[in-house]
Amino acid sequence: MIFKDYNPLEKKMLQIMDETGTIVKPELMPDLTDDEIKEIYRLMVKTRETDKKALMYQRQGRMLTYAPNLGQEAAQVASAFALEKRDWMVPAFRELGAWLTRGAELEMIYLYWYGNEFGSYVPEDLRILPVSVPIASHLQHAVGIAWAAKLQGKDEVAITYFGDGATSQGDFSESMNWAGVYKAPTVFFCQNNQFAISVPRGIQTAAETIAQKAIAFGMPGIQVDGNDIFAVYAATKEAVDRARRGEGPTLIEAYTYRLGAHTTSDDPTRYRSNDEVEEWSKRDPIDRLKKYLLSKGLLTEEEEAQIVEAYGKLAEEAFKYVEANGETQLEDIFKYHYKEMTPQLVEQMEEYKQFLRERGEI
Amino acid sequence: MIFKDYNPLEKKMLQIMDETGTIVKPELMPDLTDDEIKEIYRLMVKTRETDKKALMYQRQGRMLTYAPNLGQEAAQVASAFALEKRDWMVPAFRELGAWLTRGAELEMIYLYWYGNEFGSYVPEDLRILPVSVPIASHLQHAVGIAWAAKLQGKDEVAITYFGDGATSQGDFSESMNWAGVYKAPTVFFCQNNQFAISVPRGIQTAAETIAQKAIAFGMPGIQVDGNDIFAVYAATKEAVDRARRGEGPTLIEAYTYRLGAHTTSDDPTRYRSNDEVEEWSKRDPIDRLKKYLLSKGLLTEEEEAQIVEAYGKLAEEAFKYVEANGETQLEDIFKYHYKEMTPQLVEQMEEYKQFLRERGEI
Amino acid sequence: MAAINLLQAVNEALRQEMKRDPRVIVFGEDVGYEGGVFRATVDLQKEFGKDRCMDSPLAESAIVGVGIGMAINGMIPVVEMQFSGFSYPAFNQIISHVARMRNRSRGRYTVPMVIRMPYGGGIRALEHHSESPEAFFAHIPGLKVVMPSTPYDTKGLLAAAIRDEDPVIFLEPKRIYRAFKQEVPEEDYIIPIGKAKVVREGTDITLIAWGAMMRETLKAAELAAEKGIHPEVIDLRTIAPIDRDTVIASVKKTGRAIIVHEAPKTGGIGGELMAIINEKAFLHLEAPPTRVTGFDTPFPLPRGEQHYLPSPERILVKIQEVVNYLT
Amino acid sequence: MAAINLLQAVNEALRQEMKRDPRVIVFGEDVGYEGGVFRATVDLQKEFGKDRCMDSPLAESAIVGVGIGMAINGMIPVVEMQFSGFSYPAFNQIISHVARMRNRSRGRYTVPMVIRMPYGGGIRALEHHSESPEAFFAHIPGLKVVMPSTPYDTKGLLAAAIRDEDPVIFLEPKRIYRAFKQEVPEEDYIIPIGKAKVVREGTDITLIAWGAMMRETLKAAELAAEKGIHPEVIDLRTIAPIDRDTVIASVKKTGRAIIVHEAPKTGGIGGELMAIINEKAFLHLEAPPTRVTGFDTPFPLPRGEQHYLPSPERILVKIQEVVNYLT
Ligand SMILES: Cc1ncc(C[n+]2csc(CCOP(=O)(O)OP(=O)(O)O)c2C)c(N)n1
Ligand SMILES: Cc1ncc(C[n+]2csc(CCOP(=O)(O)OP(=O)(O)O)c2C)c(N)n1
Ligand SMILES: [Mg+2]
Ligand SMILES: [Mg+2]
Repeated sequence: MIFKDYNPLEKKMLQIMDETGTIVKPELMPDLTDDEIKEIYRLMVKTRETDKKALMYQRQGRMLTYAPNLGQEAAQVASAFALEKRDWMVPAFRELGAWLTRGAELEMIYLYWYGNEFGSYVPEDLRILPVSVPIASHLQHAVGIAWAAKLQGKDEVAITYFGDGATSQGDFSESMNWAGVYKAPTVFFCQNNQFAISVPRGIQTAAETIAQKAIAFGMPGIQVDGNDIFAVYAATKEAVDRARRGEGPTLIEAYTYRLGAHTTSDDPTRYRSNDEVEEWSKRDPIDRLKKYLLSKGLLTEEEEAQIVEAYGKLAEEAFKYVEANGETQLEDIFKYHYKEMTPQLVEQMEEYKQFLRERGEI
Repeated sequence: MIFKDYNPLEKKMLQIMDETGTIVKPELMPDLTDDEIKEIYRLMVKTRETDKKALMYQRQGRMLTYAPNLGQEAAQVASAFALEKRDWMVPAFRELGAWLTRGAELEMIYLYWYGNEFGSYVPEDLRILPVSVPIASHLQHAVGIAWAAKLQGKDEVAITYFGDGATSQGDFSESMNWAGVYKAPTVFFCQNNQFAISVPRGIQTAAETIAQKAIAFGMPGIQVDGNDIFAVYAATKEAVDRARRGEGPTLIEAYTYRLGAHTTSDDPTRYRSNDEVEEWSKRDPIDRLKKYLLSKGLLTEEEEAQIVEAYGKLAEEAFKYVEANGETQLEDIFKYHYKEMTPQLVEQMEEYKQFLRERGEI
Repeated sequence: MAAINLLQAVNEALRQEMKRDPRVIVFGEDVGYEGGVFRATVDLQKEFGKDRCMDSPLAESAIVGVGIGMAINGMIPVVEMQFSGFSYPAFNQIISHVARMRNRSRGRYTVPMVIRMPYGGGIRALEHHSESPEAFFAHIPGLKVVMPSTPYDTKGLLAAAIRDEDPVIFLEPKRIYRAFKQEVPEEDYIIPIGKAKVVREGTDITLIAWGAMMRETLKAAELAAEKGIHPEVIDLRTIAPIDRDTVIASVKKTGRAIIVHEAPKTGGIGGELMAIINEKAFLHLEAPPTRVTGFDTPFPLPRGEQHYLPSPERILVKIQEVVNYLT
Repeated sequence: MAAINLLQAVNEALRQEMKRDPRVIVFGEDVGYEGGVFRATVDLQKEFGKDRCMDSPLAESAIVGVGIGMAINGMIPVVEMQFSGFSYPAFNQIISHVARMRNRSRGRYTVPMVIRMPYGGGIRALEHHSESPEAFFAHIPGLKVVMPSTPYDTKGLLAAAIRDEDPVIFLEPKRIYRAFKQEVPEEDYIIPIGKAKVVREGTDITLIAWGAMMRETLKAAELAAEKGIHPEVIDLRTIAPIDRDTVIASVKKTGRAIIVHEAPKTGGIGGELMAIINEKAFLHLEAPPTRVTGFDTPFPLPRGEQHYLPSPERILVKIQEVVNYLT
């Protein structure tokens, strides 16, 4: 229903809660209990606090490169919240919030950014693919997962996350197109955070919205206020439901902003103004939800402080674990390429171990 | 103007002359003199006759693989006719009509299909790129040519030809998207001939039209009756003019049908019905224009017969030349990879020549 | 046992594996309704339905990329690149994901997928239709690369590839798709990946080839035999990982080696084999290992291709050169 | 003469060539306004304007493909792949068009283009950021492949690449972008493509390396010298076409050779060099040429990368092995 009323060509963007935390479209308010809304809030705070800690560890030289989430918590948490456990998530690399929402352990996530492949060893009961670095390439995998589910009669939907920059890649179009043809139950979730590293959204495409790209592939597309959990959730839920009903894929553009750096290697002051960043800070997705919760009496300032503190502690514990257990074991470099190591790999590993042994290093 | 009135999302297809050769939209009739219309007719007949001969030579085992044009003459000739000499054409592999319209010699074209690289040695005064086989990859080149023209302040437009199948490739979207961003003066001319080898248009995309894909890239798109030279010419001319004025690229979908085989290696009876082919034969683009010309007194049956015969002869002469001159010279295999041959290539060539010399073969 | 050609062997292996395992699914450009431009998948859609064998949109990166997702979600995709020269748009998916998903996820996600592609020249085809890209794939850790040369091997190797839990690039010698027939068991069987085969025993020199070049190489061996030189001929069958044991055992015996391939010389698998021979059998060498290959040029259009492809005669000249080295 | 690092040398060569020739144009992801994620193109947009140095949409196939068109229409595009591991989406454009346009059109259309990319490991980076793909490009006829190892060479080789009328893949050793400075002439100069350089003379063994591995190799040579072994060290500089003369002359002198590269062993350039040495200097060999390389695995994430990269110590052990071969 929403999709019909929010045609991107008419420049309509779905917003349910405005920047003051006021519900401006009560008739579109999704079916979320107060507990669920509170849970979304908690996950957003968890995302923010653990994100902050990761940045801090990185600055201390203890974590490696890291891609911060600041500002995108609503887009990630509220969208992932619309999935069922049996559904699949196919992330890019900036989806801490979505990972946490789906139940991933912080240890694993930190381990990845710490620089150890075991950080991508997703437990069997979680349907999340590893971080995917080559931009837009993973969208194809989401379509394959979704299509395979459909062909096997499994009731599973795949959601895939990507940025505004990703929409310029051939793989974006190929995968959307394929999903359209075969009605693969896929949700294409674009976090338009206005930048691909230093390149502003206007250089990625002449289309006025990213949502309208859906038209090229015969599927619905919608632009939503990416800092409004209700808009994000409502659109994602509708897309997931459509997919589940066999009606095919949807493109969602979550209009948001990356408040932090692209990654810890990046200095955003080089390419954008503080004014712009401040402007967007005022639309902070967590502040907005907090205002809503406060006004509804669902949260107090003290409770907030407690939540923040608890997640800070959690992050510290998790990182402590990672620092204690994060070194790569030599054999692991060789062991996982094939079901069984090839003779070449065995030889290379043995030769290298021999080298280390002779030097007394193992 | 036309683009505004023919929104593909409203399922509007531009037709100016209907199947009986009657002008149904006189107000949109393009500015073509009778002589020019006649010239278009001649080029279409030239295309058909030389296409037929190529097929015949192929069946006799004298020509190699060949990709026939039958049914697509209007789309090709009328679109290429809208270009100026200084403009560029970036073809796929089924553009005999467009090549001839731009003034390419039949000898060169036949030489290509005869299997000799010199068939792609386009004379300096023609701005046509060689046949490009990897589907959709050449669209990127058209954008580069157009953008370079713009950056250098040269008044040149690039048109690129491709099929319905090509629209599924990443390169299609990437190039359209880029052209949109940098307003490269490019005309994307899709001959939707309903098939990509055996795969029908419906499996390429869920979009109802190919024209609407333009929306994803922030440019106008229009669907035209590809068997109506006036519709094709009018839309292409408008697109070329727009590009020239600096207003950016356009996507044109010429709705047509491949009446022949995909290539001479293909047997289309395997995947489509004779009824469908017959249905489309009735919309033959040459017949249609002929009716128009006859009704206007611009052509007689005798004159037509003469034209047909003359082009048949031309084809015979051209092929005679090719058969006499078409063998690849050994050194040419090595000579053109680099400005100067690498020592490796010199050695390989010399070693091979030595081999031939010892056997008395050279 | 029926006599079938190499193309029929492909078709038979696909059919038997689809029957054996419902997870096996076949797709690619034109492979569904039409049964493939070479007819390798003919009748599979009829037999197994549109959900087991289907036409894809024209997009190689998607064919592979979507296949990855399907593999992760429980299926065994056997996809076709219409020609190996059209696999390059899928290169990123192959190198960045097909080959790495298992390692990236430390075994949590695997890609038991087969990417079939007709390869090689000699069929008087248009540009890009005659490529031999095995060296690219062999340099990508995480893949296996298989190139059969006979109907019998094709059937057994393709079945093995489909059952393999790792991704396999399966390069089919299109030039000999229909060149000859061979008795092939009707029941299914496996030829292990990673094992080369000595197809002709000899003592004087080792010839190593694969795929379509086996015929040229075997002919060259015969010509040599007529001249009193007795080559041992190895069909490599698997290009990655290379069966070094078989190669080395033979070279240790003969002391001489020639590698034959269609691909351009520089950076081809010939160099890798020469390196392996150096590393493992240097002291047995009586002459430098060498190679007969395509030139360092793209494959010429048909009016030039006869020059490009290694011929039995070119191989023979090289055999004589190597055998007469320093004598 | 000012002392500059390798990254500054890239920037300086770009600036001087852009000044010299108005046809030179620079683009890629983030190269415009920001000046590149490594700052290789910094200030070029400021100096030459938005029409000479610009940001592209995020699409490598387009960056290369559009570049081809620009080259055909009179410009000299110097494009950047942000990391060599992200060049794979452009693989089809590179192999099918960049490398072939001249040959396809028998010289009518040429692609005088440079594709720059930072390559290699050792920078504690995320997946795909540490690749050494030179072997792929070297196996593509029609390309030249250049890999500099010093600021001085970088400036001269990049200028040569830009002036070259053929396409050049220019792989920059990002690990040493800022590792050291070197006196480099302020005026422009050229170092010819296709010429290797003997950077250390020696008699006992030839070490061949390029790019970032030069430092490890030179250190290994020093360590060896301390032990009384005197390696000759060659900086290959151009990977395609390989300067066989310099390599062969050295090996003929020393009788021994080791090739060092970061890329996976199988199918790497090491094998090709070993093959060349066999074909051209076999009788001079006192031991089999061999190689010290990355493993046949993708580049590990940072907590494992120290194991992967050839180190001076690993090279030294191999030197001793080769020098002591059979003695
Ligand atoms: C194929 C490829 N090219 C380049 C890169 C380098 N890179 C990493 S992130 C990025 C920008 C991505 O922008 P966007 O898709 O908007 O996502 P965001 O970073 O904003 O979340 C680039 C260019 C890459 N990872 N993959
Ligand atoms: C990258 C690539 N993949 C596959 C092919 C094989 N192929 C040649 S033509 C063709 C179909 C093209 O269909 P379309 O774009 O509609 O053009 P048409 O043949 O109808 O003119 C295919 C799949 C190719 N040439 N390039
Ligand atoms: Mg972004
Ligand atoms: Mg078509």
